[in-house]
Amino acid sequence: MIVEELVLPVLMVFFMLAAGAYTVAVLDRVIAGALGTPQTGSVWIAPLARGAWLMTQHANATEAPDWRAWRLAPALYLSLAAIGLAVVPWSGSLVATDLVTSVVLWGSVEALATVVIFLHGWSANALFALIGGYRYVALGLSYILISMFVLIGVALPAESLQFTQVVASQEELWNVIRQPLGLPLFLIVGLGMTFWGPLNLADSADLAGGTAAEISGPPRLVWDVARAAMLVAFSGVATSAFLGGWLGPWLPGPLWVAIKMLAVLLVLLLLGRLLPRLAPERCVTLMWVILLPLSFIDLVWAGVGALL
Amino acid sequence: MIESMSHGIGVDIAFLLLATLAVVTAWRVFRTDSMVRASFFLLVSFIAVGVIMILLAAEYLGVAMFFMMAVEMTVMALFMVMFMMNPAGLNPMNMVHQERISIGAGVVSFLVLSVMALLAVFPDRPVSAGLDPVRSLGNEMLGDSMLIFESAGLVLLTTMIGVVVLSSHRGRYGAATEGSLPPGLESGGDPAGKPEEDEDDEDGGHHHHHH
Amino acid sequence: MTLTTLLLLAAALIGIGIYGALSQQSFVMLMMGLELILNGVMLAAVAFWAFSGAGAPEGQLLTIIVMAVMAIEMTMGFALVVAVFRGKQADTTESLTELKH
Amino acid sequence: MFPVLGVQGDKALRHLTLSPDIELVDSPRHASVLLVAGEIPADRFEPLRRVHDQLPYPFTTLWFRCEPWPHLENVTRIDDLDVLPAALVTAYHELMEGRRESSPRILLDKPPNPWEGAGDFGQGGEGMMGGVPYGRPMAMNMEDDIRDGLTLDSLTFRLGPFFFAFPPGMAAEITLQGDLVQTWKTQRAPYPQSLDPVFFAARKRLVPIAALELARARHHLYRLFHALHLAGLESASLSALRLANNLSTTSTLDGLRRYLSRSGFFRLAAIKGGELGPEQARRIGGPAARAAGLDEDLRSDDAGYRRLGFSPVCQASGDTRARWRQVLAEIDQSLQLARQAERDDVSTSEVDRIETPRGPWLEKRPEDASALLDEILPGQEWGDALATIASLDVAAVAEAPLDTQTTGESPITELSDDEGGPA
Repeated sequence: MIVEELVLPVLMVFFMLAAGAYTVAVLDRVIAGALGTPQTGSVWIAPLARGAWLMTQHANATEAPDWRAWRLAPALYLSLAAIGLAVVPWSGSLVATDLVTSVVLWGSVEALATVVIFLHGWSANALFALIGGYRYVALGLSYILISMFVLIGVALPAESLQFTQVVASQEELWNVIRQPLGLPLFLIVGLGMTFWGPLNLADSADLAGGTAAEISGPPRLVWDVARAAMLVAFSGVATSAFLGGWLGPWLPGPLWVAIKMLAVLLVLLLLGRLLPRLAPERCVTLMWVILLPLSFIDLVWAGVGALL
Repeated sequence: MIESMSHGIGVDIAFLLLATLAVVTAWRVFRTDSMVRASFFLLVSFIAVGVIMILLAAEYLGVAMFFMMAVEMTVMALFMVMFMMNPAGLNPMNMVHQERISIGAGVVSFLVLSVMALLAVFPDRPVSAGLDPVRSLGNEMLGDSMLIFESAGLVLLTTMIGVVVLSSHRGRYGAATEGSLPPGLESGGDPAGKPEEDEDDEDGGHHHHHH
Repeated sequence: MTLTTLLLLAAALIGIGIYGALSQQSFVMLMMGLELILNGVMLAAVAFWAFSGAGAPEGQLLTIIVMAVMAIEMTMGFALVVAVFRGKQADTTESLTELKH
Repeated sequence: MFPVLGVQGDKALRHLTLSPDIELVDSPRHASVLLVAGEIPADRFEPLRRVHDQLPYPFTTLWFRCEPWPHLENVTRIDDLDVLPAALVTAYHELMEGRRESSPRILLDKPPNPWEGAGDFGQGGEGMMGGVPYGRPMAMNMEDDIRDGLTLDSLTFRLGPFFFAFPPGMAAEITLQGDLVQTWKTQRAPYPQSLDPVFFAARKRLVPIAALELARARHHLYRLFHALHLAGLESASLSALRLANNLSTTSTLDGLRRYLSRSGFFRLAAIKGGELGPEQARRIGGPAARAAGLDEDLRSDDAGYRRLGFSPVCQASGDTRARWRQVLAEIDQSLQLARQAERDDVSTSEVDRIETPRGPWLEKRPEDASALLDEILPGQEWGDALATIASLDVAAVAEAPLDTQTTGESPITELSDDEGGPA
């Protein structure tokens, strides 16, 4: 019993973490290469070589950092990504944790991510890292709100806060069609909370790497892996909430989930490479003035749909 | 108080660990030099309590605790960085008053409450196995207790409006602090932490608090 | 994990919270004490709900209301801190000796 | 897969950007090899030492056209740009395989100011807040705030001269409130930049307009490359660089321009603000002045240009966005002029009135205008401020042209770094 309830889900989550992070690294390299970044070597080997390089490098020190928080933050972010991956259902029964409130649990992963990212930036006791942390806090709240409204929208037709139920409720019609505003809004939130591409304001180039500006060696490896894994977890949640999860003809359910997750990842990574980084101030305005009201509309739409 | 909920030894171990974590981090909140660290210690305490709630089958409340407190404590930490002179705890500091009385009050309240917990007899009516706590909570909130729930919502809305008014830079008749002269910490002194007047290199002209 | 142990834990949290709320000079730290008291209250409420209330939904509702109260307490607290800081550049209780400025 | 933190002549930087084996990074913490490219003036040794010590172990340094410090053992000096990428790769491999010792730290690892536990609670000073931890001011810097009236969390720091987003050699002392620049003091002017030799030739004799205009377009494209890297548009910045390297009279800007407008560079990216008044614009001159609506271009006085029907293009608003529109327009115009001039074989007709890409060169070369940043940056968000710096060509023009062969006074520049404390 303990094997079934504890060991198997944990193994499953570890496998998803490793495979997911590797997939993101490979995909991102392929996209960058296609868009003209000069590269040598195989895209399959390169992420591993980079990992090996970071493992050889020493973790550095800054002046008087908050050591515990600084070293813990990447690991915490990784565990948040693991929690996110754990709630993604691969089929009606194949899911690491089938908590009845898994939708809310994902919401709290997003909220706790804000804490961890701020902690990562703040604890380095360095300038750019701190500004990166500040920036994420300013934006994180709006991401959480938008994501909450959008996810309540998908919970309504399912009459449940459980992802397996949410997927099951899409048997007739996927939520991406039933609630057309939901997925685009949720994808923007995804870019935001993994601070990827155009919404990479916490670890941005103008801050020489932001919260990650001062880390090297193994902590940097963990941080990079955690960011990639969070992107995978996010795409898993998007798949379950909007793209019908394991539902699909011919192929077995888990394969459908993998295909849909890959599609979501591809869209996110492409957006990340094609768009310029948003100005933080404009980003806050966009979130609160445009996207948040849109998520209200989405919720009302979902509510009316659930009543009819 | 007989164990009637079916849980194994694993749950008890988990509870013990979480309880220790909750109390230790709660204590560290007031014993750390860094105020940012203090707010995150408080967050850990809340999360431990949230997990205990999940162990008690209150799945919605436990998870709600995570995200509510995560957001609250982030804001808290941010305010710490904004208002405190020593958010990072690089200096030791000790900003307490009436400490003896406070310790006394804390200990006394703990003792009184513990005695009540130990001596009072509470009915033993555990949650029945068939109950779906999330569904029952939802039906309650939007059923019999809707008035209470909606009132809470209304109060929250009122709070939001009040808070925006209170913290806004500009009042109806101009800047909130226009024309007022803040008193010093001691009578006649400068307000806390104001820079020395003779610092010429500051971009002068804006010291409306002073003149 | 029995009702008694849960209530003892709640009592410990409330005790620490009372100490904090009474002893801290800084407004924000003081609020942390209040939050900790409410933390203990919520835990006690859920414990009663689980062991003595036969799963009556009002028990959970009470916890939700306490959470709302916490949110209100914190937002009002911070708004007042901001307002006071604007007026007096003060962030500790000692620097407020009168109610107007 | 090669992280390199380069300190370098911008020529070397651009060369390495296109090398597939080398990854340039923006923070010294992310690098394994420190490249010092170009001569470093003695007054920048101290910051360089700090950058050197910020690289995580194991790391090594490579000196490109610059004399290594004698007390560093086992350092390599490279003078040939073509062998530089290979040398970097070799150094990295030797380092990773343990065949090369890591460089030692140069500075002592101790806080600049030991903190003494004075005061009632060991808080370091008088009263509750007298302490100065590690010689840094407490986060209680009560300067008046320019945004929300809460005079709270301002943060004062020095940045440069090796920060990647600054013009090479520039250093500044900045006060930030959150993300907002509150004060800006440029402490060190950027190194004078070297222009293409053709502009110097044009001061001595009449030169073909085609060559002059291609050099001008190339100069602007190089600046666009830096700005796009900063804006996070990596692939666009690379295509700007490739366009610049292969520039000929048949090149067009259409592809890049289309990509920029589609990706939303002008609408989404942090390029708001940075307006120059007419007086400020005149102090910088060149495209920045024309972007502010000043109709001044020495090329209008040149008979050769008049034959080609030249008239200056201008923008009205004078902000960062207008400057980039102006730069794009001028690149287009230069390519157009180069095409016409090549076909008709037109040469310049003036030697003492040359419009360089940096600004007008009458009696004197365009001079350093970095002090101007102190006036325009306060009030901007950090991202906008860096974009404004990238859009302004403030460095003076050096007295020698961009050297092609010798080690002489090459453009000294570098990439990277914040000044954190010694690691």
